[in-house]
This record gives sequence, structure tokens and C-alpha cells, in this order.
Amino acid sequence: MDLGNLQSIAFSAPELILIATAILIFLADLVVRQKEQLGALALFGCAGALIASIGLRMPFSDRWLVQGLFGWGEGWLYSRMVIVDDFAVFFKLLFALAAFVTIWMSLGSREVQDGDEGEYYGLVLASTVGLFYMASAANLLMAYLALELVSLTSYVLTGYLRRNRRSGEAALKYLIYGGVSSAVMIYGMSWLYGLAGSLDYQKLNATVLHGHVEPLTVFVAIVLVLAGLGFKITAVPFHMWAPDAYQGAPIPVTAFLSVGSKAAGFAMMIRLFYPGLSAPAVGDGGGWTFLAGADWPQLMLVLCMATMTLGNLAALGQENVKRLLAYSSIAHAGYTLMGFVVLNDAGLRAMLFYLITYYLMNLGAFLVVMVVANSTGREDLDGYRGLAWRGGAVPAVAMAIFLFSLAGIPPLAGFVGKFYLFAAVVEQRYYLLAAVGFANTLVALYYYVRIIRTMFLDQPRGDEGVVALDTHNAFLLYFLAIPTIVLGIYWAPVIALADRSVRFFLG
Amino acid sequence: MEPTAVSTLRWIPLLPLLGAVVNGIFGAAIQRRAGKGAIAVLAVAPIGGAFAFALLAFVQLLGLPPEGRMLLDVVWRWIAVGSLQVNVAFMADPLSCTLLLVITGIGGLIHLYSMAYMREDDAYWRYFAYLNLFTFAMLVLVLADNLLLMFVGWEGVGFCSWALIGFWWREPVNTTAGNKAFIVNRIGDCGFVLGIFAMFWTVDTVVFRDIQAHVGLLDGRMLWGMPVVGLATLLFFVGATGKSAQIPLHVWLPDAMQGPTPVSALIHAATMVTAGVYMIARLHFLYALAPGTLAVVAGVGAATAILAATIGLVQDDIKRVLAYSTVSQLGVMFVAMGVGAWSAGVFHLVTHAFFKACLFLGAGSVIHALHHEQDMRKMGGLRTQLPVTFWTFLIATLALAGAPLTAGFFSKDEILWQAWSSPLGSPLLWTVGVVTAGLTACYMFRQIFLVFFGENRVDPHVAAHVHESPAAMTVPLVILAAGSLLVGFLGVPEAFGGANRFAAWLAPVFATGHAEGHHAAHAASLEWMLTAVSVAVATTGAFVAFLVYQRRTVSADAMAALGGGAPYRLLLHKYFLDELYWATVGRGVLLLARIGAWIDRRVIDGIVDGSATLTRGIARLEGRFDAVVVDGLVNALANATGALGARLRRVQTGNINTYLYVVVGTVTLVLIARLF
Amino acid sequence: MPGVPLQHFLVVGLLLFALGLYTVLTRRNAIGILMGIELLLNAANINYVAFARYSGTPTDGQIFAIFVIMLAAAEAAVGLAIVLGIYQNFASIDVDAAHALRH
Amino acid sequence: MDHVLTLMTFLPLLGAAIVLALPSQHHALIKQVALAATLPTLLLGVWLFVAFDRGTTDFQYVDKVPWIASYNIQYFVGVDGISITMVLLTALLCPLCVLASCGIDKGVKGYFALFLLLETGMLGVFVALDFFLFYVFWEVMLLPMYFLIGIWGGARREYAAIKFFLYTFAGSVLMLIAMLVLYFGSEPHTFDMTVLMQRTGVFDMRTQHLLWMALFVAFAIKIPVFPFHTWLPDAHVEAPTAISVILAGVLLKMGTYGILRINYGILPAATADLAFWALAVLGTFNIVYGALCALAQTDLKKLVAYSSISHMGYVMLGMAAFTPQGINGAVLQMFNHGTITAMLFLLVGVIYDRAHHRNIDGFGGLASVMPVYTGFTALAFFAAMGLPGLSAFISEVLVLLGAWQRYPGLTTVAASAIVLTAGYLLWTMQRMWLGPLNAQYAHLPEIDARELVTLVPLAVIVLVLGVYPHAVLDLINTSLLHLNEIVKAGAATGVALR
Repeated sequence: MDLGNLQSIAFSAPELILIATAILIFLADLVVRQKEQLGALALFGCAGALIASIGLRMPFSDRWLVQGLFGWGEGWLYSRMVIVDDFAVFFKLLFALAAFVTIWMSLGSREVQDGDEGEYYGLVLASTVGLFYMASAANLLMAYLALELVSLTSYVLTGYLRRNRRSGEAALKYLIYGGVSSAVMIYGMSWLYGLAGSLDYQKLNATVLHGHVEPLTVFVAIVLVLAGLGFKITAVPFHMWAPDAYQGAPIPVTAFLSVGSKAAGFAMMIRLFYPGLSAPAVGDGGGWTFLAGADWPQLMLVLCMATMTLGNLAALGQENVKRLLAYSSIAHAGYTLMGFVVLNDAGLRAMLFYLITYYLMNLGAFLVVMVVANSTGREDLDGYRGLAWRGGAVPAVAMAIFLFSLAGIPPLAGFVGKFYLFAAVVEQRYYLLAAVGFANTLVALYYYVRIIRTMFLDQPRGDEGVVALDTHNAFLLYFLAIPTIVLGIYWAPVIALADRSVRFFLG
Repeated sequence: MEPTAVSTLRWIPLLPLLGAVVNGIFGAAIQRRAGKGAIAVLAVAPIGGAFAFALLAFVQLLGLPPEGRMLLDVVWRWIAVGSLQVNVAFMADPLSCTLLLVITGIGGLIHLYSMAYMREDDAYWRYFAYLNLFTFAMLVLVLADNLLLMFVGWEGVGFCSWALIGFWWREPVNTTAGNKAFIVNRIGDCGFVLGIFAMFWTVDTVVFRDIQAHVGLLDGRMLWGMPVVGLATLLFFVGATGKSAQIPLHVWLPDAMQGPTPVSALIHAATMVTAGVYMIARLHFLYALAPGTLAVVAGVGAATAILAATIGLVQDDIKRVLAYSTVSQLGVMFVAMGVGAWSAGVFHLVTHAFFKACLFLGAGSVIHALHHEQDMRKMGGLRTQLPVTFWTFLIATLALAGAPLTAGFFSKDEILWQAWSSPLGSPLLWTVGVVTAGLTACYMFRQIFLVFFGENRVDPHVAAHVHESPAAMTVPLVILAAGSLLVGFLGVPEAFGGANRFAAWLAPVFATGHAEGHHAAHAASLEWMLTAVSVAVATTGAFVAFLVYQRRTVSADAMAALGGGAPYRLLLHKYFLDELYWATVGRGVLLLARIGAWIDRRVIDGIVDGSATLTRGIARLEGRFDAVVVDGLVNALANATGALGARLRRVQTGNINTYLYVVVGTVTLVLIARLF
Repeated sequence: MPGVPLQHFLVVGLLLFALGLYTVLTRRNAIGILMGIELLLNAANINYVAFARYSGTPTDGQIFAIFVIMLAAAEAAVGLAIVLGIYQNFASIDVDAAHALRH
Repeated sequence: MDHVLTLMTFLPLLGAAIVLALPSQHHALIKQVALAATLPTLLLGVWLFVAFDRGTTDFQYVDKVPWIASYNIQYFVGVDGISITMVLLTALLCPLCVLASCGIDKGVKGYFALFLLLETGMLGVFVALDFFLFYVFWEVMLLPMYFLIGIWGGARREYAAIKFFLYTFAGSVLMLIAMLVLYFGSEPHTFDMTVLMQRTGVFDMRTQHLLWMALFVAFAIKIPVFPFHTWLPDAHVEAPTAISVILAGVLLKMGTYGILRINYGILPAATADLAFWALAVLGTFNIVYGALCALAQTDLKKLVAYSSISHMGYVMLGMAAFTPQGINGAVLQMFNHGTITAMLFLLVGVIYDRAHHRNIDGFGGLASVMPVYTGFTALAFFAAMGLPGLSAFISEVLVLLGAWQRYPGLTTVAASAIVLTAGYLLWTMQRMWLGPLNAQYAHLPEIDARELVTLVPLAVIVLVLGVYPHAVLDLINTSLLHLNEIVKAGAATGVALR
């Protein structure tokens, strides 16, 4: 199905709601004094977007919720610029939730609350719109625009703390780094365009797979494009901005970047490389084939292993928890890529599932970091000494849950996620990758446990200050921690959701 | 012929066990409330009961036709796994019945004796609990109808011996002696249990009767290049050397004298130490198949006999002399076993039980009288003050020395004769036996003269009130002395016109693998002659002792000084075997232990921590990666491009250009890699 | 100008790209790096336009180019804003000065 | 009572929840609740002991419900002769440990909540019949253990806890790989152990060997087998008494249990090939090496820890023998060691609570101030020595007797260790309890009622199993003989048994 602009509007409800809210906030910012109200408004926007996304496609069943309304399901919008399908909806949900949590966090963050944070919420929403479109772009141009929208807003958010030199510095690095990579990317895109004579994924696909193209050229183009995508998902060697940006940005923004834009990067990558550059293999269940000669899976395999290994190793020595989590999120990008390289639906499903679990535990970890920073203003490991024994029992326990989950220990969500990833890898007999992955799990455990040890096993010296948890943040903490446990024990519906979300609209 | 099923045997071990449990758990309270008398009653009564049941068994056996003399009392299924079917079952045949009577009878006497001897001790109840427990274990050992159950008794007595040697545990020297005894015994037990495994492996059972029945299965079974039967019997013999203090595991027995004297009498003279002999007799049908092992047994026995006797010559501790004498006599018994003279060996076991118990108790009486003085150099001339002790001691000594018509005379003579005449025997063994007899007579009379004759060297304070021991102690002495005189007549050899009832009584047991009796028509004249020789030698030994320690025609010091005194020192230090063992085995094991611990701490943990450190090292390296490698690269590139000559200063890490260099560099590398 | 074959444009694009990279890599000055990025973007633009000329769907490429230009402007704007902020904080826009994040 | 196992497993978890709900200042209340939470499991265990059908090799009291249908993961629990003893042991030790933990006064709430969680994890491991479930429980047990050692442990607790954690996690990672390979090797893919046990054919011998090794290492770390054992002395020494009891009494058994349940059951052919080197030789080495190391220790707790290493060697040797006696002896030894070593650690705890150190040479003549305590120590020591009449004798004799029939040489070496065992235990006995009284400890209080309550049940079991081992043997015999046959059959398909 292919709709023109006007009919498409009906199906852009989520994006429209977000945009509208954002604009509203920008305007209201001029008059409203209580900026919290703007935050609340933003929350409503996210909630609306969420509901609207669900409306697009009832994700937990095969029934169409809006079928009655529009009598129409998945397909192209805006004359083949954007796709709406299960895959897209899945990510819309994820992003809407991510934005929601981020704003909620921001409302409880001392950093952000500088009395003049109105546009901040607007920017988050705008960035979310970009994320939405990254997941559903069906056209190189659309993809680029979405990516840039996300990038630009992220730069600003990163540098949001005007008085904080680190924040500014982080923003600058982020900007320059991002600028270069996206520039390299579109240069690569230009080559794809040249080959296919079109920016449309499907035409691209047709040309690459059935036309007569020089594999080398495709490969070069792919590598260049990877520069941009790798930047978003913080894959080695495009990761170097992440530690600085993550450490410099306000904590909610860091959380948002580490979850939102990373996931969006994966979404865009999957859509470009799977429906875009590969084709479902005939016969065997859920396999994919790609243009012979342009062997990007091998390349991704190397990147994947490098990413997780370097990420973990770098994290080992970190003393600043925020920075440590930044490196750990790099490593997790590596784990997630494991599902990407195995070239089958099982792998993709594992990726999607892992993104959900990662969303929970990573946001959770950053939330705890924020809670601690709120009370003590400290982000270094020493600031966590004996956290459990000086009022911070709840955050400490939650942190332990999140970190153990990140380490992949049952019965926590993170384990299940890793389990599916490794299962996919082992199933495809990528034993080397599996081995490297497991070795990394071990290394990772070491530094996660280091934090936990500091929080529980070390006794406070007394100079760390008391950590208090207000209900606002506590609510969010439970909101993230409980699913982290529950998903570790019963995850059938979620994996089902991920399973049916690996379904691309191919026209 | 099937054994006769009874249900009375179980009471023989059970009663002492009851006594032990009651005294062991409630003893302290009882002693506090009802006094030591109650304890003694609770302890002695079970032994009496056991003795009664033993007699009953004896009568029952007599009532049966000789070849059918076997009572069996199956109590419950103990271990039944696969083909391993072991019951807690007690079996009494003439052999075990004999031992039963000795253990319960002499054991009972020693219990009586202890009542008085230990009177002063606060841990009275503990003492009797141990003593009963020991009796129980010993009875289990003897009554067991299978190897595993026998092993229970085997280790059980070892445990009790440990507990009783270290009975006065506040003295480290006592506990050390106990540990030594237990550990040395453990070495033997190790061999014993391996023997059991070898048996089960080949015969697929551990029950004596079944082993005997299926002994054929052993034919041709080899392991490690030797017949299994030979290996198994050797392993069992290792156990015997441990329990019965034979070379090389004899070192614990002298130290065991640290325990109370009645304990030495019961455990380390009459009963436990003879377990090895009993075990070989019990398994004679296996040993009969292993001439090689028998030779070893005889050899070890002979060596031990003479070696211990020589050491006994120079000991000054009244109990240590007896201890070495015990070792020596046990050696003699093993010689008997080694030449296949089963019943002779067992006979000597019985007679020895009487006179050696008597000697120990007599020594105990002396020690008691002298307030725990054990050094013979501080005694002398006691025969007037301790008449009963003296006479009983003298009788027992005569018996041990083999004076004609005493118990020792018959049993020893039988063994010597077998050593000479048995196909497995040899004049050499006989000679050793005779020499041992001479030495025995010598050191025993030395003891007599040092303790009961000559001037009184007792510490004056003590000397004042030295008096004969109470009846509870003297009565057992008298009974045992009488036994030492009379039991010999149970087994008067045919040569002396006797019927050797004892041998006849055991005959059904030793019917198979019979190594003796096949030359029944042997020349009586020869036996007479050999006996005469041995008696003569013994007399000489006694006479030497007389000359040296009584008449003093030759001074002991002169004897000691012989050959520059080296022989004397050698004997005094028991051939330095303890020192040798400690230097080699003891230190060796400790060294190994330290090495092991060291490996643990340093090597393995070293590797573990090392790998962790390595990882962290790599991490740090990776952290420095852009600091060193990348910057180096950047500078190199900058140089190469030459455009930035002016601004060639160290590039800060965290510098964006560095990042970009990395990106562009990698992409280029990938492309290059792809191109070629 | 039908005479000029596609390759020429591509070569020009490639050169621009290389120059852009060189600038990006060697400039210490944030503004300079931003300029380098502009070069990179324009390299891409040339490709798009050129391909558009020779491809079935000419509009795609041209539109892409236009958007790139627009976004470049936006990026520059944001970039300059941030640089300004940095300048207020560090009184320097030499990116070397910005290394508080390394310790 | 069909769901008896589920109840047993999750009642402690319920207890943990209740404990968490209690106000944290009411220590006594929390302790009572914790005890109350472990008792039902114990009672159910007793019921299970009575009701268990000793004649069948099938799994009993099975609970089987699909869990994650898409991956064919089930919640599947059940017991057979292999697991029943371990379940009983766990159910028995946990209440005793709660009693032994009454001394805890820091973070009481957390301690008991974690302890109860730990019990759930342990029971789960033993009853799980779905490999995935098994793995989950295996890890679940890991976390509380980390905190229990790390927070309530001794001076070097952090080091010990991390070491324990990383070691075990390294092992479980290997297990996860093997598990996945097994899963994808089976058709249709399943984690169901009972199904996997019939489907080993799909792997070639080499893969089976690799799988076996991976699983073996995973379990060997728990047992622990030289050279993976160095976490144990540290963990034991630093852990609080009750946790040492659990560590030595239950956790070590998980290793051998896992080998029996998974390596033997699922990969019999590989077992037949590799058992000699991996189990018999290493086991024998463990026996001797552990004993030697114990001989060199000056810390009583460390000595006991090394003695555990030594005694677990018997289990491995027995399993490797593939004879009825050997394998029965092995499992019986698992149970007996569980009770005896528990006694030992409890006794160490008693003296440590009083003297606040465990230096063997720092005592002397304790028998004169604490006679009852000395009596129990003597019982435990001689039980550990395998003195006839006490439980360990039966199991060790069975093990060695069974092992001799296949490896006479190794068995001889192993048997020689009984001398060493006697050596270090008696020497310790002499240095600490006998000899002249160390005046410094002239006023140590005698062992109190609570401590007695923790010791007496174990002592009774030790004595009873010494004279009537069939109380346990009847439970395990049938299943073990069956398992033994499976391996023998596997050996027929694979390389011939050594």
C-alpha cells in the first residue's frame, strides 16, 4: 500500500502529537513560570505518542486496532518516504517510553532544573520525533533527515548545562564527531544512490541484489555509511565521542542518548541492511542473503567483537560511574550487534528483545546515578561507598539489580536478553563470536561487581553524604526495577512481541 | 556343613557396648551421684555377662559334632550394594570361641584389677567407658563373620587404644604416644582394607565362609605381576604388622606404655596386639595358598622376635621391658603362623595372654605400690614387701621363659618344633626361636633381680609406706598366675604323651590348608632333644642375668661397655628406628604438605590473580591506547603531511582530531583490507 | 553540458571529500573543523547532483542536495552556538583546550 | 502432595518476602520468621523421605508446566534417587544454619532474606529437570552467596566473595554454552533433561567430548577440583559459620550432582571415555593433595576447608568407577560429607565465637573447660577420619571398594590418604583440645543449648548411618544402578571403558 501525503497524515498521529507538543512547549515557555508544568505537558505528549503508536498496530495481537478507522494496515506513507510496519511500531513504542522516562527523570534531576529548562523538554520531544522517523525511514534521504534531527537536538541537549564547561566541551566533541560521521555517511549514501539511481530502499534492494553492480563499490559505500550508523550506535571505532559526551551531558540526557539514539541507530541499520541490502533467503526459516562479494556481515562481525571487547576493557579502569556506564553501554552495543551479524530473524528478534531489556536496566542504572548525584553531587565511585548503609538502601538494591542484569545474571531481564543473543549465535555456529562474547561477559562482571562491592561491602567513611530518594524518582525506580526482575522470570509476551516485530513491509 | 543359627552371640559384644554407652554418656553424673562403685559395677557386670554368654557359646559348640562347630548370629543387613552383601553377623567357631573366652575372661579380671588400680582417678567413668568400648570392639573383631565387620572391630580397638594410651591427656607425651599408635595402626589398616578390596575383586564376597568356599576363584588371578592371593595375604599381613607391632610398624607399642598399666595388660599384651595372629589364623586357608607370604610372615616374625628381645635386655622402665617382650613373643607367634602351625600359634597366643597379663598387672602392682615409679633402677628388694606380687610375677616369668611344665613351655616348644619340622620351617627359624627364648629368660630374670632382689633403691619417702596391693588387684594376679601354670596342659604335645586337646579342639577350623600334623609320626626323640636344647638355652639366659644383676660377678656397666659401648647404645635407642622414621617419613610428609600449601597460595592463586591483573593491564593499555599509539600515529601523520610543522606539539588525548584520525584510519584500513 | 562525463564530477567530489577530511583532521580550530565538515558535505552534494543528472529519478538527488545544504546551515548554527558557549567558558576555541574530560 | 517439590523450593522464598516486609529493628522476630520459613521445607522433606518410592528409576513428584513456549522451556521439577538425598540434606541443613546464625546482628533483615533466597536456589538446582531452569537456579544461588560472604564475612571477605563469584560465574558461562549447544543439537530443540538423556546420538564423539569437558569444568569449579579449588579455602574461611556450612555441606555437592545428572545422564559415552582422567585421576589427586594441604594449615577453618577438598575427591573417584559400590558410595559420601563437614564448621564456629580466632596453635587443653564440646569435636573428627561405626566409613569403603575393581593403583594411592587424614585431625585434636590448658581460655563457657540443638541432629545421623546406611542407600540404589547401566551402555557405543 502506498499513500500520498494527505492520506498519510492520519497515520502520523504519534509524530504529529510530539511535534505539536514540542511547539506548544516552546511557545508556552515564553509565558509559563513553573517549568515543571512544561515537563508535565511533555509527559502527556509522550503518553499521547505512545497510545497513538499502539493505535497504529495493536502490538500484542494480530488484530488491527485502527483497522476499523482506516481499513488499512502497513505500508508506505508520504509516497514511499516512510514505512509503517510492525518493526517501526515496535521502535515507536520503545522511543515513546524512553522519552517518557527521560522527561520524568529530568523532572527529578537537579542538574536540569535550573529554572529555565522549558525548551529542554521541547528538544527532547523533537529528538524523539527524529527517533521515530529513523526507525521508519524507507528512503535514504528520510533516514538522513531523521538522523540529523536526532543529532542536532542531541548536541544541544548535551551542551544544555551552559555553566558547565564539561557539558559544553562534550557538546562540541559530539557535534564535530557527529558532523564528520554523518558527512561521511551521506557521501557513502551518494554512492548507493548512484548505483541504484534511487534513494528508495526497495529500488536500492532490487538493484543491489538483481542488477549488475560492482560488489566492491557497494562495500565501499556500505563502509562509509557505517561511519554514520556506527556513530549512532557507538560501535568501535566510531565510539570515541560517547564516553566524553555521556560524561559531560546532564544525566537524563545521557540516559536518553544511551538508549534512544542508540536504539534508533540499530533500527535504521537493520532496516537499511536487511530489507535494504539483503533479501529473505528462500527456504530455511528466517535466514537472509546479501549481495555476494559485499560481505558486510564479516565486517560487522569484527566490529561487533571489537566493540564489546574494547568497551569492557575500557570500563574496567574507570573511576567515574557515569563514564563507566558509558563504556558499558558501548560494550552492550557490541552484544546487541551479535544478533545483527548472524543474518537471521532469530538474531534480529534477539536484538529487539535485548534492546527492551537494555532499555530497562540502562535507564535504571543512570537513574540511580542521578539520584546519587542529586543528593551528593558526586559521580565518582568513591561517592558510592557504602551506599546501602547510609540511607540509600533502595537505590543501592535497585542499582545492584540493574547491574547484575547488565552483567547477564539470571533471573534478571538482562540474562534473558543475552541468552537469546547467544542462542542465536550458537545456533548459527559462530563459536568464535560466542567465545568472545562469553569472555566479555566475565570481564564485564568484574567492573559491575566492583560498583556493587563499593555500595554494599565497603563501609561508608562518613564524608559521602546521605542519599535521599524522593517519591518522584522512587516511582520511576520501581517502574524500571520491577520489570527488570519480572522479565527475567516470565518474558513470553515480550519475546512474542519482538518476534512479530521482526516483520518488514516489503511492498 | 551349614552353621547353626543362634541369637545369643550378639549379646557378647552388645553387653560391653551397653556398659560403654551408659558410662560414656551418663558416667559423669552417675559418678557424681552414686560414686565410683556404681561405675565399676556398671562396667564389670557387662563383661561378666559377656563371659557367661561366651561360656554358653563354648558349651553349645561342644554340643555339636566337631566338623559342624560353628554358630552364626545374623543381626541385620548392613551393606547390600550390588554383589556386595554384608550383614552384621557374628560367628563363633572353636577359634573365635577360644579368643572369646580369653577376652572376656582375662578382660574381666583386668576390669576387676582396674577397679582398685584406678580408684584415685577422677575420670574413673571415662576409663571404664573406654575399657568396655574396647572390649566391645575386640569382641566384634573376633566374632565378625566377614572381613568388613572384622575391620570395624579392627579399627575400633585402634581407636580405644588411642583413647586409653592418651587417657591422661593433659600430658602431651601421652597424647603423642596415642597419636603415634593410631597413625601407625592406620598404615596397617590401610593395607588391611586394600586386602579386603582385593578379596572382593576376585572372590566377589567378604564373608569368611564364602571366601573359603570359593577360594578356587583365586587360581591364576594376577595383579601387578603377582598372584592376587599372594598380594591380598601380604596386604592383610601389613595390617597385622600394624596391629601386632611387627617390624617395621612395631614402634608404637613401647610408647603405648604411657597408658594406665591395666590397659597395657589388656590391650597391649593380652588381646588387641594378638589380633594380627588371630586374623591370619582366621584366614589361614588363604595363607596356605600363598607360601611366599608365609615365608615373609615367618621372616618378619623371627626378625621382630629377636630384635625386640635384644632391645628388652637394656630397658630400665619396668613396663617397657614387658612391652618389648610382648613384641618379641608376638614375633614368635608369627613365626608359628609363618610355618603354618596355626593351632600352635593360637595356643601360644592364649598362654601368652595369661602370663603376660599377669606380668603387666604385677608390674602395675609394683608401680602402684611405689606411687607410679616405673624405673627399675629405683626399685629392688621388693619381694618381702610385695610377696603376692613377687610370687605371681615369678611364676609368670618362668612361664614366659619357658620353664618346663609351665604354660609357656608347652606352647613355645610346640612352635619351636613346628619351626624345625614343618615343611615351611627351617633350622634357622628354630635357632632364632631358641635364641629368643634365651634372651627372653635373660631380660625377664634381669627384671626379677632388679625389682625384687638386691638392695632397696626406692626413694626413701616412698619406701616408708610401700605395701601390698588390695585384694581386688592381687586376686586377679593369683588367678592369672595359676593360669600361667595350668593352661599349658590343655595342649601337651603327643611327644610328651599328651593328647594336645587344644589342637584337637581347633582342628575343625584348620582342617583345610593343614600344614601341621601330616608328620604326626615324627620322631619323638628329636622333639625331646630340641626341647632340651631350648630349655638349656633359656636356663643359660637366666643364669647370665643372675651373674650380672644378682651375683654381680660381671658388672652391667662392663657389659654395656662391650665393643666401645656402641652395641649398647644401639639397643638403648632401639636401633634408632624412631629417629629414622621421623627423619624420613615424618619430615617427608610435612615437607610435602608445605609444598602443597605453597603451590596453592603462590602458583595457582598466582595464576588466577595473574590473569586478573593481566586483564586489568590490557584495560589500562587500552586506556592509554589513544594516549600513546594513536597520538603517535597522529604525530606521524602530521609529520608526514608536513603541513603542521609549526604546531607540532604533543596532541592531547581527548583531542577531537585524534578521534577523527582513528575513524578515518580504520575506515581506510578496512577498505584496504577489502581491496587486497 | 552533456559533454562532461560522470567520472569528472565524481573525481571532483572525491577531491573535495579528501580536502574536507584533511581539514577536519588537521585543524585545531573548531571553526576550521566545521568548515572541513562543510567541504565533506559539499563533496556529497556534488555526487548527488551528478548522479541525479545521470539517473532515472533526477529529483531525488537534487532534493537530497538541497536538504544537505539546509542541514549544513543548521548544523553550523548549532555548532557556532556551542563554540560560543565554549568560548565563554574557556576563552578559547582551540579544541586542544577542551580536555577537561580527560583525567 | 503432588506439588511437594515446588512447595519445598518456594516456601523459603515466601519466607524471604515476609522477612523483607518486617520492620528491620525487630531482630528476634526476623530470626524466628526465618526459622519458621525453613521448617516447613524440612517437614516436607521428612514426608518425602517416607513417601519416596525406592523401587523405581522414574522421576517422582514431577511438576511440569510450559514456561516459555516459544523456546520450549519448561518449569519441570522432580526427584529421583540421585537428587533425593541432596534435597533432604539441604532441607535439613538450612534450619540448622538459621539457628547457627542467631549471632548475626548487622543487617539482620538482609542476611536472612538472602539466606532464604539461597535455600530456594539450592533446592531448585537439585529438583530442576529442565536444563534452563537448572541454570537459572544455579545462578540464583550465586548472588545471595556473594553478598552473604561479602557483607557478613571475615576480614578478607571482599576478596573471597569476588573470587568465589568470578570462579563460579566463569564455570556457569561454560555451562551456558554447552547448554545451548545441547539445545540446538536436539531435535526438536529442548532443554528437557529427560528428553536430552535419550538424544545424545545427534552429536559426533568429538562434540560430545567438548561438551563434556565444558560441563565438567563448570561443575569441577564447584566441587572444587584441583586446580580450580583455590576459591574454596578463602570463601570458607571468610564466610560466616552458617554460610561455610552451606558452602561445604550443599554447594560443593552441586558440582558432583551436576556431573551425575548431566554429564553422566546426557553424555554417557563421553563420560565413559573421559572419566578416567577427569574424575578418577583428578579425584585421587584431590584426595591426597587436599589432605596434604590440610596438614600444613594453622587456621582451623582452613584445615576443615581443605579436608572438604580431600573428601570430595572420594566422590569423584567413586563415580568414575562405574561399579555399583563405587557410584553408591559416591552419592552416600556426598550426603555423609554434607553432614560431617557441617558439624565441623559448626564446631569451628562455636570456638570462634568464644575466642575470636581460629589459630590451632593458639589453644590447648580445651577439653578441661569444654568437655561436651570436645566430645562432639571428637565425634566429628573421627567421623571425618572414616572411623568404622560412623557414617563416612561406609561411604568411603564403598567408594574405594568399587574403585579398586577398575583402578587398583589409584585406589591404593587414595586409600593411603586415610593415614594423612588421621594425621592432621589427630594432630589438631592434640594441639587444641588436649594437653595442658591454655590459661588464657580457662573461662570459656561450655557449648550452649542452641549450639547443641544444631549439632545433635547431625551427630545422630552420623551415628545411625554408620550402623544402618540403608536408610540412605535404599533411596539411591535403584536410580544409581540404572545410571550406571546407562553409562556402561554408552561406553559400548563409544570408546571402550578404561
